[in-house]
Amino acid sequence: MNPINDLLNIIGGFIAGIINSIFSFSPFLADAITMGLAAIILCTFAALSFMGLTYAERKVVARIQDRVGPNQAGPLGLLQPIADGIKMFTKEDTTPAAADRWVYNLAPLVIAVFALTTYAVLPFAPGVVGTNLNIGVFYVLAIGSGSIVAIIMAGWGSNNKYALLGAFRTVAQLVGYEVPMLLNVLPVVMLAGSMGLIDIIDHQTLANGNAGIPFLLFFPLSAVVFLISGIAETARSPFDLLEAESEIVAGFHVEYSGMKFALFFLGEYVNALAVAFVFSTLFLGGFAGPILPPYIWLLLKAGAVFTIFMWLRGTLPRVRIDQMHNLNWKFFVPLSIVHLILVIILLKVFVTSPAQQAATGGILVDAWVQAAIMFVASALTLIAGLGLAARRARISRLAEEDVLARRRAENMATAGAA
Amino acid sequence: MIVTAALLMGVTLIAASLLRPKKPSKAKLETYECGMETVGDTWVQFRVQYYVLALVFVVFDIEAVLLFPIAVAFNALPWLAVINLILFILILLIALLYAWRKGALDWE
Amino acid sequence: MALTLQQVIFLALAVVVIGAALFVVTTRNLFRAALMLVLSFFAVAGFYVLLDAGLFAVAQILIYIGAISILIIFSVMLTRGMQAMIPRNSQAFWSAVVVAIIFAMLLLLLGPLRTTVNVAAWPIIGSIFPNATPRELGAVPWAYAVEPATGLPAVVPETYIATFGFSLVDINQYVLPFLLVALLVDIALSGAVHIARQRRPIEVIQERQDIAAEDAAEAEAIRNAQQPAPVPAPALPEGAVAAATSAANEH
Amino acid sequence: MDLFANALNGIPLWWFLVVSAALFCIGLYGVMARKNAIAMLMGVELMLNAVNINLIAFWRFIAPNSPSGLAFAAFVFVIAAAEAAIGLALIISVYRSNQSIDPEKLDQMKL
Repeated sequence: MNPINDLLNIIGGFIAGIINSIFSFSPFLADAITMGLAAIILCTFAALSFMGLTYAERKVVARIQDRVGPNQAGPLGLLQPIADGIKMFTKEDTTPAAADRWVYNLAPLVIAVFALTTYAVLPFAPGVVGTNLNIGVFYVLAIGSGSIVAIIMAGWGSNNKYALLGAFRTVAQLVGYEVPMLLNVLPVVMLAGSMGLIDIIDHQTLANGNAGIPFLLFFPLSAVVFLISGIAETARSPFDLLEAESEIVAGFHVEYSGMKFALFFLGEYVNALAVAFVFSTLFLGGFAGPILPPYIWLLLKAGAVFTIFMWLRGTLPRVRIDQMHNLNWKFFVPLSIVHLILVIILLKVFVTSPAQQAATGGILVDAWVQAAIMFVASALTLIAGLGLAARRARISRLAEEDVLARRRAENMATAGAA
Repeated sequence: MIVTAALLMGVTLIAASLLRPKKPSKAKLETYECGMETVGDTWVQFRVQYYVLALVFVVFDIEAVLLFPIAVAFNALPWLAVINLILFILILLIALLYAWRKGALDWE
Repeated sequence: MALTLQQVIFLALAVVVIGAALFVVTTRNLFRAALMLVLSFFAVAGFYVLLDAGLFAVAQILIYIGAISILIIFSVMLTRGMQAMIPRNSQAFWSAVVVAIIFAMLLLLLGPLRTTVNVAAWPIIGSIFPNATPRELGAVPWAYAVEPATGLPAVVPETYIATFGFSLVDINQYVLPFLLVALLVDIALSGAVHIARQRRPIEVIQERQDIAAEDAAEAEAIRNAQQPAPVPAPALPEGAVAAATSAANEH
Repeated sequence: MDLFANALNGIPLWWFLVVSAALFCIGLYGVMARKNAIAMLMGVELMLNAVNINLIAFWRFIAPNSPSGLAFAAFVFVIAAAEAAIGLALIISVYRSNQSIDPEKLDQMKL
């Protein structure tokens, strides 16, 4: 219980102690209040991170595009998020005349609530977690897919053609990119033997006998595909077809303004940060790290993943809608399935514990060697997949060129004849 | 957790609705359509492409829900069970290939 | 009697489920019905949490809310079913009566009360079945699982997900239905994709033509059947059919 | 006859059975008395949910350490999804051919 590493546990225990002593007459009330307080702390942490992220994002993206970014409000523009907040609070909130009042007002609330509930399961330090569900990872993915209905509510509620079209495009994208996310979490769960996020992190730490290898080294393909579909899942950077198309002016939140619009943005950023946390928990070993206290490690890893998001946002152009669907259904999903089958076979052939070898008779191999084999196999499938895709692209490009050449020849012939 | 998140967001929404000015004018209430009058009702020619993609998503959603418990029990699976598992994944791969062949995955 | 927290949550969820289900069944606006359906799915997920089946609460959210309600909402949009939607059809009243009877019987069978029914003692029917023995109806005394040591209700084992996963793939357990269900989903969804796929204009015209040709043939057959002495039916103007098919090809 | 015998932290089994029976009957009414085909399908979904509540309730109260209740519930999930998909695909193709999905009008076998 050295003070720095378990700072959060100590503070948590301290506050819980105070509450229990105040409400000692009914332990049930005391638990309810501590749980409520923990939930409020998590929500405020998420909301504050939203403000910090908007500022950091605008600064970094500006720096990438060789401009300065917000620096007027306060020193170094640090008060910019607060200025945005005030603007969002005081801006007028119009609801379209024929809007479906109930659905229209409920949609932003539902999106924000869904974004925040993923934080209930994320472990910030050993023992510091909202609720340690033994179905942690499955819960996070289900909540991700639950927010799809909220987007349809927003699209339909504002009774506006473009909002409806934008909502369906976004839903088609989200529904599509949910599949590779589901398929690429499976290898991690197979290796860790449980869906709980705490167990997954334990498997990546040196604790109780398993070598502390982050799962990124086991399954690079899963990590890459999970990250890209995570970006597409929150409709960010290269995949933000939400407000991109000319005819879908601002996607499904075209009719919202003021605080309701801010809730949509809060939902987007909090979801993006949640994807960053989940990625670092699943593939980078969560709060496991040698010297620094655990929660600092987690923030560092999540920050690194979020900088990748920001970097992609600053550099990559927007993806066309059919490219986006083709990338998902014709490349990520088949690749993930083939990779899953390969992982299943390899995890049975190369076994680390003698007990397993006795049961299923694989080749006994040290954890690091198993990691190396898995890494090579995973990287090979990725390269093979990319090669195959490149070859198919070349074939279709050549075919297109033939068609163009023939058409040009015909035009020349008719022009010549005329 | 869900309840507190909802409460917190609800409080911010209500606080916001109190703070902001209440000046609804006829012009502001029109739905936004690049400034022009809205043409026709909200009904929009809805392509069946969205529905077909949702169908293929249902296949893989079910596969994931069935695969997660098996992934948890993976370490103790004998070889015969692993073969069944691979058979299950191949069956659902056929569903994807059929949809691909049928052009359901193309997005013109 | 002091309600425990679980009971309060259960009652709240029950109210939400029944209310949302009633709304789904009686509302005019189909889209609202779909949203209320999603709300009832959430409350059912809450039930599974109360029953310590967390895996199924999350599976419910993923399958029902993530996939099926999206399908329903898309099909509501596709078929423009929302406009003038009359909620009840002609047989609404009688179906309500039938449903109420079924509910009463279910309540009798599953509810907590145990009644002994002696048909012989009934006035009219008793004479038909004079020697019917009195029979106990009502809550069946189920064999509740009890913790061997303490006699308290059994606790769900921690590894229930692993045993469930293992049973799905284990040879002498549920592997056959597991693979059959996968085959069923595969064939069903491929069929659905085939039925609902985006039809190119040529196909649509072809279909319309086939239907028109069939209807014409049917009308022809009926007309022949009615007049025993067949008057030679006026030949179809030669150009009509040819024009239609050529128009289709140009398209 | 103690109504709360074998209660599981306060909730006896028959509470779940009564609620699922009510949900089943509402779904049944939805199927029998709705004019729109999609509303009928929603009724079917409610009935399948009621079946699932029963399955999981019996698993929890009577055989928590055997996976059979869960396996049945999982198969009901899968079949409900496949049934919804097929039903809605049929409805859409019916709508495409004759512009209405009023169950009373769909009486001939031909689409």
